[in-house]
Amino acid sequence: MVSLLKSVINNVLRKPETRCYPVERRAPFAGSRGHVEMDPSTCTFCGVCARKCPANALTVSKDPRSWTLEPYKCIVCGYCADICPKKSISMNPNHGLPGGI
Amino acid sequence: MPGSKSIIPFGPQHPVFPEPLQLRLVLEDEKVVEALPAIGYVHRGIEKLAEKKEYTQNIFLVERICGICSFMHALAYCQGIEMLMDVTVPDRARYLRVIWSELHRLHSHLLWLGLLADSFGFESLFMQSWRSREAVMDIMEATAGGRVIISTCIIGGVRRDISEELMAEVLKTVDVLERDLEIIRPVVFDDYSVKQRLVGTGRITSEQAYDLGSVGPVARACGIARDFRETGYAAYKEIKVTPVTETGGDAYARARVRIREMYQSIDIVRQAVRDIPAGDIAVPARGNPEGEVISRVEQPRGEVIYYIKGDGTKNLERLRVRTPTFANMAPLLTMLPGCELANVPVIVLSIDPCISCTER
Amino acid sequence: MSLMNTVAVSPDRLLQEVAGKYRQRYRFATMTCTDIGDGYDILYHFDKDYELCNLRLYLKKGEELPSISSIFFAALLVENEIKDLFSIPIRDLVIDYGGRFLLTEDAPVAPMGREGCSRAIDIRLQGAPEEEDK
Amino acid sequence: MHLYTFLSLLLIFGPLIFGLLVMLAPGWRYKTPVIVLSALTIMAGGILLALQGPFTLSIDSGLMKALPLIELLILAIIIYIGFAIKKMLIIGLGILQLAIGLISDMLPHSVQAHVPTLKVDLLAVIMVLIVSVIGPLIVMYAIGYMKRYEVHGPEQMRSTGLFFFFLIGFLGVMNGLVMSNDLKLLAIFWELTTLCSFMLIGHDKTEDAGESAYRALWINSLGGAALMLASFLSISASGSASLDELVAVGSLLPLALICLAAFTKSAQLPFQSWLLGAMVAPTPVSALLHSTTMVKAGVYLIIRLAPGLGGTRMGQVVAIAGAFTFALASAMAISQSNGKKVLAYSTIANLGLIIICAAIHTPLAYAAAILLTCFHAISKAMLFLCVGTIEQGIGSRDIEDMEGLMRKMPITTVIAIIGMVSMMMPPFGMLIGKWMALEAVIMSPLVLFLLIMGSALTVVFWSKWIGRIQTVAYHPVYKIEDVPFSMFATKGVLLLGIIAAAAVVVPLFKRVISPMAMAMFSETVVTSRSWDLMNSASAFIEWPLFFMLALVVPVLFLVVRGIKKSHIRQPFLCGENLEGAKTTFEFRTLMDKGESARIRSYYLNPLFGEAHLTAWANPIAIALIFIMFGVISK
Amino acid sequence: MNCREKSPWIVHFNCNSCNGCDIEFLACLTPIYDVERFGIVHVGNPKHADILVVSGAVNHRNVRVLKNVYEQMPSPKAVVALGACGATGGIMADCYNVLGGVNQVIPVDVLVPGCPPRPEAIMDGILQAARLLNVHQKDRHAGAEVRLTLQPVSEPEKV
Amino acid sequence: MIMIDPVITALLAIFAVPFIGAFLVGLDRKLTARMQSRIGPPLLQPIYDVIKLLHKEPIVVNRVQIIYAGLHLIFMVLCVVLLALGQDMLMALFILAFSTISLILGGMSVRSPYSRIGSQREIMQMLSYEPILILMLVGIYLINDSFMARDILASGKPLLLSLPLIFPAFLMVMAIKLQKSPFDFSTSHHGHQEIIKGITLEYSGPFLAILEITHWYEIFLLFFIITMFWATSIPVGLLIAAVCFFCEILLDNIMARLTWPWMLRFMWTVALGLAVTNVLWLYI
Ligand code: SF4
Ligand code: SF4
Ligand code: SF4
Ligand code: SF4
Ligand code: SF4
Ligand code: SF4
Ligand code: SF4
Ligand code: SF4
Repeated sequence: MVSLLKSVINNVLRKPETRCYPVERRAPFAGSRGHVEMDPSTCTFCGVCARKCPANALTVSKDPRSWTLEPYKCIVCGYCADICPKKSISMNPNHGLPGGI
Repeated sequence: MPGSKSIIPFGPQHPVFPEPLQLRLVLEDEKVVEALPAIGYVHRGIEKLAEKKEYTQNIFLVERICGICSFMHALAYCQGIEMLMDVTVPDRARYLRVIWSELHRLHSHLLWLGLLADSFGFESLFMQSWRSREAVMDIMEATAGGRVIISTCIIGGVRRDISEELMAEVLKTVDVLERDLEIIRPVVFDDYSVKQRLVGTGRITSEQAYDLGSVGPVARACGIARDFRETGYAAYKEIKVTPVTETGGDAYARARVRIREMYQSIDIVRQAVRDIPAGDIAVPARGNPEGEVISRVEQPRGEVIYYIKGDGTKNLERLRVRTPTFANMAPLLTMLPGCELANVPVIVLSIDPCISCTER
Repeated sequence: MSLMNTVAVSPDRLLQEVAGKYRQRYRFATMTCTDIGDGYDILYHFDKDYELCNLRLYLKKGEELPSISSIFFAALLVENEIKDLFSIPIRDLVIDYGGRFLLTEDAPVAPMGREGCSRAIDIRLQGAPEEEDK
Repeated sequence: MHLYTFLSLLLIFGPLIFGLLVMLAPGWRYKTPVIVLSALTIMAGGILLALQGPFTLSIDSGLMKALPLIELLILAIIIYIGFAIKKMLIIGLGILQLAIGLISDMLPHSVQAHVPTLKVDLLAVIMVLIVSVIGPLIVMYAIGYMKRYEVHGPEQMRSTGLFFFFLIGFLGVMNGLVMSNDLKLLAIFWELTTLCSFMLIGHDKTEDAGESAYRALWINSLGGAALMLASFLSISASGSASLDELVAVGSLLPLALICLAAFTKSAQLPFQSWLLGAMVAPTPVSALLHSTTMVKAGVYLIIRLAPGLGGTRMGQVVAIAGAFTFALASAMAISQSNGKKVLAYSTIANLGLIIICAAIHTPLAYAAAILLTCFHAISKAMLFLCVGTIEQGIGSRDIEDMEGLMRKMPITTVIAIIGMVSMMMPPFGMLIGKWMALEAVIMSPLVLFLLIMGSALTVVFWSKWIGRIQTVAYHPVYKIEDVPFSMFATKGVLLLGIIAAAAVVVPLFKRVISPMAMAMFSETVVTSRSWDLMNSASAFIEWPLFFMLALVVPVLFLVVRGIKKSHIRQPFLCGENLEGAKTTFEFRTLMDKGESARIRSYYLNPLFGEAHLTAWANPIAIALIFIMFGVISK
Repeated sequence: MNCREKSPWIVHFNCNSCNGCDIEFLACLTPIYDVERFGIVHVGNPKHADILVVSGAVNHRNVRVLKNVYEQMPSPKAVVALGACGATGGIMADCYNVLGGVNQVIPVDVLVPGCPPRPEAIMDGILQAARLLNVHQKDRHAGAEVRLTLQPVSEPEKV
Repeated sequence: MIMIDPVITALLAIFAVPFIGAFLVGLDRKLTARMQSRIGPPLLQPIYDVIKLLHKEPIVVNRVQIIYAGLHLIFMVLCVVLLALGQDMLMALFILAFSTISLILGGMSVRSPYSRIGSQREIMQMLSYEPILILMLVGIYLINDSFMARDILASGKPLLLSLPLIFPAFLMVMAIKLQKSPFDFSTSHHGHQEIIKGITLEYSGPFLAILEITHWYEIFLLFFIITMFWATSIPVGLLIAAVCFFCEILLDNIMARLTWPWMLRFMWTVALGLAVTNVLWLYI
C-alpha cells in the first residue's frame, strides 16, 4: 500500500543526492555546448556564421572588422561552429553566466 | 438565475500547469459541469517563421516547438526533408536516432510522472522521478552536448557519434534507470493513495478515444494499439516495437502505459546499442527540397505529423505541424465535465499536455 | 513529389465526403491550409491503420468554408486555428472562438496569409510614477 | 388589586385590547403612535412584573367556570376554519379536542383552593421578560416593514390592521401561556397561539401561505389534542388540573403527551415542516414565532415539566429526540441557500438543544436550558429582523444573492454578522450555553455524540453565511442604507441587548440562574460533581483573557487604518484580471471576453440535501416518539 | 542577517517558452540541485513571491498576464528572465506573435543565457536576483508602479 | 509548569512557544528534504521567511482580511495560554475552533475564487475533525472527571493507556491540522494543487507572516496535546510526540493528497469510529 516507504527511509539514512552547486562544481561534459567562443586570430570575417546563425545572434562585418555575438540571443546550437570554414568558432563546455541589464 | 453556478478561471498562471492554459470552469459545489479551454498564451507563429528561415536552419527552429521532445521534432522534420530530397540515411545514424529518441521518451515520461505526482500533491514521487530523470539528462549531455535541446539530428544523418565508452555509459544509465523504475513502478501501480486519485479519473471509452482522434498513450490506454514506431521508420525497422496497451481508459491506465513504455524504451536502447552497425553518421544532402510530403514520428505523447511543402528554394513554402497534444485536446474536453475540481489537474496532466507545441 | 492518396473535393461536396470517411472508420488527423495567392489550398488528413488519406479542397478567397466539426468533433480546434491564422470564415463550428483562439485582439490579423501580417503592434514600457490611482 | 394582579392582567389582556385599537386606528398616521405606545406599555409591564418578582395568583372559581365556554368557542372557530378551508383533518382534530374537552369537563373537580391559577415563578418571569421585551420590539419593527410590504406586496396582503391585531395579541396569549398553572387555562392559551400563528402565517393569502398556514394548524392541533388528553388524564387521575401537581405526581403518560405537544409546537423532528412553511409569512411574523412566542411555548413547557422527566427513562428518550433534532436540523441547514430557511433550521436545532438540557435535568443542564432560551430569543429575533431588512433591500432572501451586501447595506450587514457570531462564538451566551450543555450531557453517550456532531455542523452554515455577506470589494463605495427608523432602531436595541447579555452573563448566571437551579434541586440529593461543574462554569476564569482580546482588536483596527490605497491590489485570478475593470473579480476568458469569477458556497446537496435527509430522519424521529411512549409501559 | 536574501520565494510564469527553460527551472527544485538549500520556495502565486522567474518571450496574449502577475507581487521584487527567449526572443524573435524579451514589459533584473540554460545557470541567476532584492528595497518599495500601454505602430515589420 | 506564577507561564507561552514552533517547522522542512534525498533549507529557515515577510510591502485585497488574520493569531495564542495555564480544555478547543473560523472568514472576505474554495474546504476539514477533538476531551473527562488541563498533568496514569483508540484518531486530526498528505486541502502548504495556496492565497507580506506565526503556535499546541497523552513522565511524552511527528512527516512523504470528500468519509467512519468505540468503552 505505501510503496514509497522503503525508499523514503533509505533516503533519510543515506547521504542526500544533492550536489552543492556553487560550492561543489561538477566538471562539464566534454563536448557539451556551454557557450560560443571565437578565436579572432584565425577568423577571416567572412560572415558565413552570421548568415547561417538561426537566431541571428551574430553580426560580422569586414570593414571595420568586427565579430559580435549577442549572448542573450544565442541559442547555443553550435551551428556556427559547424559551419565556420576556418573552424574559428568553438563551443566552450562551461555555461554562460547570467547578467543584469 | 445569475450566481447559481460557480465560474472560475483555471490558469493561465497556475502552478499545477507548467504551461499557460486557461480552463474556464463552471462548477457546482466542486463538481465541474463545463470546461472550456482558452489558449493562445504560447502561440508564437513558428510555422510562419519556418517559411522565412532556410530549411537547414529550421531544424533548430522545430526543435524549439517543444523542448521536451525536441529531438523527435527534428527527426520528423529531417525525415520529411530527406524524403523530399531522396536522401538515404546511413544505418549507424538511424540507430543513433533511435537511441536519442528513446532517451527522450524516457526523460519525457519521467518528467510527466513528476508533474502528475505534483498535481495530486505527492511531492516525494515528483522528487523521485525527477531525480531518476537526471541520469537521462546527464547521458544526453554527455552524448549530445545538450541536456534538453540536443540538436543532433541533421538532414542526412546526425551531427555526432556516440563513442564506444559512451555507449557503455548509455547502457549503465539505462541499468540505473531500470533499478529506479523498480521503485517508481509499484508506487504508481499499487499505492492506495495514488490509485484513489487515478483509477476512474478522466475515463473515456475506447470508442470515444477512437472517434475523437486521440493518439499516443491516451489512445493506447483505451486499448487502441497504435504506435507509429510499428511502421518502422529510422531503425524501428530492425527493432520491432509492439504497442503497449491497457484497457482502463482512465488516468490510471495512461499512467500504466507510460510506465510500461519506459521499460520498453530501456529495452530498445539496449537493443540499439547492441546492434548498432559501424559506419558513417551522415551523408551530405545537396540541393533544395521540392514537393510536398507528410512525415510522421511517434513522440512520447503520440504521433506528430509534419506536412512539408518545398518549392525548390532554400525556403519552404509551408511547414505544418500537427502535434500529439493537439490531437488529444478533443478527448480532454470530453473527460473534464463531471469530474471533481481536485481532479482537473490530474486529468489534464494525464494526457501529458504540451501546450507549446499545440500552439506553436 | 506529391502526396499519396489525395482526392480533390469541392466545397459543396465536402461534408458528404467527410461523412463518408467517418463511416469508413477513418479518424480525423488534421487539416493543413496554405495560402496560394488567389485562394487557399486546404488539405484534410484522415488516418486509418497508419494510412493517411487526404482530401484536397481549393477555396477561393472570401468564400466561406463549412465546418466539419459536427462530424469530427476533433476538427474544431484546427478549424478555429485556421479561422484565426488565415481569417477564413468558417461556418457552423460547434464551438466558435470567433477568431480569438490563438490570437488576441492586439495580435496581427491573418498572419499566415501571403502578405504576412497586416498589423503590428509595438509594446512600450513607461515607468510612470504613482499618479491617478482609482 | 395588587400591582402584580394588575400587571398580569395587563400583560395578558392588554395586548388583545391594544391590538384591537391598532386594528381600528385608520391609516398609518394613527396606527403608528398606537403601536408604539402599546409596545412600550407591554414592555414596561413586563419589566415591572419582573421587578416584582415571583408570585402566584388564584382566580376565583366563578371566573374559572367560564373556561369551558371559552374553550368551546375556540374549538368551534377551529372547526369552522376546517370547514372554511375544506380540510377534514382540521375538522377531525377539532372535534377530537372538543370531545376530550367535554368529557374532562364532566369529571368531578376536586376543590383546588390552594392551587393557584397563575403561577409566576422565576422561570415564568424570564419567559415573560422575553415575550414582553423582545416581542414589542418586533412589533415596532413591523411598522416600517409592513409599510413597505404593503407597497410592494400584492393586493390581497393589505389587511395590515388584522395583521397587527394578531401580532400584538400573540404577545398577550403567550404571556398567559407562561403564567398559567391551570392545565385548562394552559390548553386555552395553547389553542390561541395555534390560532394566532395560523392567521399570521396565512396573512399573504397566497396559495403557498394558505398551504403553510393549514400545515401549521393541523400539526399544532395535533399537539393541542395531545395536551387536552394529557390534562384529561391528569385531572382524572389526581383530580387536580394544576401543572405543579402534574409534575409532582410525575405520572408519565400525561407527561409524555405534553412532551408530544411541545414537540409539535417547537417544531421538533418530525414536525418541523410547519415551521419551515411558516417562512412564507412576513418576516416580523417569523421573528415572533421563532424567538419569543410559539416555538418557545413548547420548550417552556418541557423546562417546566423537567422535574418530572429528570432521571426517568422517558426523560432520556426525550433528550435523545432533542439531540436527534439538533444534529439533523443542523445538517439540513447546510443544504439551504434560503436565508430564512437556514434560520428556521437553526431555530429547530437550538430548540432541540434546549430540550436536551431540560430533559437531562441536572442543575447545570437546567441552567443551560434557561440561558439558551434567553440568548436564542435575542439573537434569533435580531437575525430575523436583519434578514427582513436585507430581503426588502435586495429583493431576495437567497444567501448567494447577499454577495456584496457589505457595500449595499453596511450597517445591517454588520449587525447581522454580530448576530450570527453571537450564535456560535465567544464571548456570547449561546456558546456558553452550548458549553454547559456539553458538560451536562457527558454521561449520556448517545446524546453527547449527537450534540457534538450537531455543534460541528452548526459552525458550517453560520460561517458560510457570514463569509458570504461580509465580502467587501476592492475600494468599496458604501451606500447609505435607506431603512425606516423603526426597523433600524429595533435592531439597534436588540444588538445592544446581545452585547449587554454577553457582558452580564456572569452576574446573570450567578444571581438568577444559579439560585433558580439551586431552588429547583434543593430537595434532591445533589451529587458533588455537578456542583463542582457549576462552580467551574460560573467562575469563568477565561474572562480576563477575553478582556485581552478586546484590547487587541483596536490595535488591529489601527493596523487596518495604516493600509494605504496603493497597497490594495487585485485578487489573484491566475493573472487574467481584466484591466480597468470596475469590479476586481472579472477575468478574461474565451475570446478575450470579461467574465466575473464567482464561487458559490457549498451546499453539499448529495450529503445534506433536505429531501433525502428528511426521508430517513422523520421515520427515526417518529420511532423515537413511539419509544417515548413505549418506555412508559416498562 | 539578511533575511531577504535567505528566503527568496519564487513564482514562475511561462510566457512563451518551448518548455525547455521550464523544465530546467523545475529541475532546480529537484534533489540534485535542490534550491531549497537557499530558502528558495516555488510558491506558485505572485502574492507570496519575491522573485518572478519568466521563461520564454512575450506574446500578445500573455503580455497582460505577465503584467498582472508582476503587479500583484509585493515589493521588493526582482525578475529573472530565462533563456534566449526571455532575454530577447531568441530564435523566436521574428515570429509574428512575439513581442520580444520580457524586459519589453516589465523591468528585468537578471538575464540567464542559454537555450535552455542549465539548472546551474538558472541557480546563478536566481541567487543573483536574491541579492538584488535588497537593492530594490529602496527603488521600488515607494510604490512606483510600472504601467504599460500598448501602442499600435504603423509600419508592419514583423514576419 | 503549573507551579510557576501564572503570569510568567502565560508570558512564556506567548513568547517562547513560537520559537519552539518555528524550530519544529524547520525540522519538518529539513526532514522532508532528507526524505526526498535533498539537503533542504537551514533549520532556522522559517524564521528567515517570517522576518522577510514582515519587511515586505503589506498588500491586501481589502482591509477586512487583516482583522481576521489578527483574530486568527490572537485566538490561537489564547488557546495556547489557556492550556499552558492548565485551564479548561473544552474552552481551549472552542477557542481553537474560533481561530480556525477567523481564518475561514478571512479567506472568504475577499472575492477571490481560490481563497474561497480554500475556505469552504477548511470548513469541511473542521467538520471532519472537530467531533473527534471533542470526543477526545470527553474521553479525558471520563477518566479524570475534569476538563482541566492541569488535572490531566496531575493525574497519576498516562492517558494513552485509557485512550488507545482515540490516540490514532487524534493523529489523523493532527495530519489535517499540519496540512499533511493525504489531507492538505485548504492551503496546499506542501506542494501545488488545484487551488494554489487556497485560503492563504490573498494574504501576503506581514499578514502571511501572521498566519505563519500562528501555524507555529498551532504546531506547538498539537505537540503539547500529544505529550499530554503521557503526561506522567514528560520525557516519555516528548518522545512519543517526537515519534508521532516523525510519522506524520513520513506519511506526508509516502502518500498522495486525496480529496476532501474522501477525508469526510474517512474521518467520519474510521477516525470517528475509533473515537466513539474508545469513549463507549470508557463508559462501560
Ligand atoms: S555546501 Fe553550501 S550549498 Fe551545500 S549544503 Fe552546505 S551551505 Fe548549502
Ligand atoms: S564563419 Fe568563421 S571565419 Fe567566418 S566570420 Fe564566422 S567565425 Fe569568422
Ligand atoms: S550557437 Fe547557434 S545561435 Fe549561437 S551564435 Fe552560433 S549559430 Fe548562432
Ligand atoms: S561567456 Fe558570453 S560573452 Fe563570454 S564568450 Fe561566451 S557567449 Fe561570449
Ligand atoms: S507533445 Fe509537443 S510540446 Fe509536448 S513534448 Fe512533444 S512536441 Fe513537445
Ligand atoms: S532588514 Fe533585511 S536583513 Fe534585516 S531583518 Fe529585515 S530583511 Fe533581514
Ligand atoms: S530559450 Fe530556448 S529553451 Fe528556453 S524557451 Fe526559448 S527556445 Fe525554449
Ligand atoms: S505545514 Fe507547517 S510544518 Fe509543514 S512545511 Fe508548512 S509550515 Fe512547515
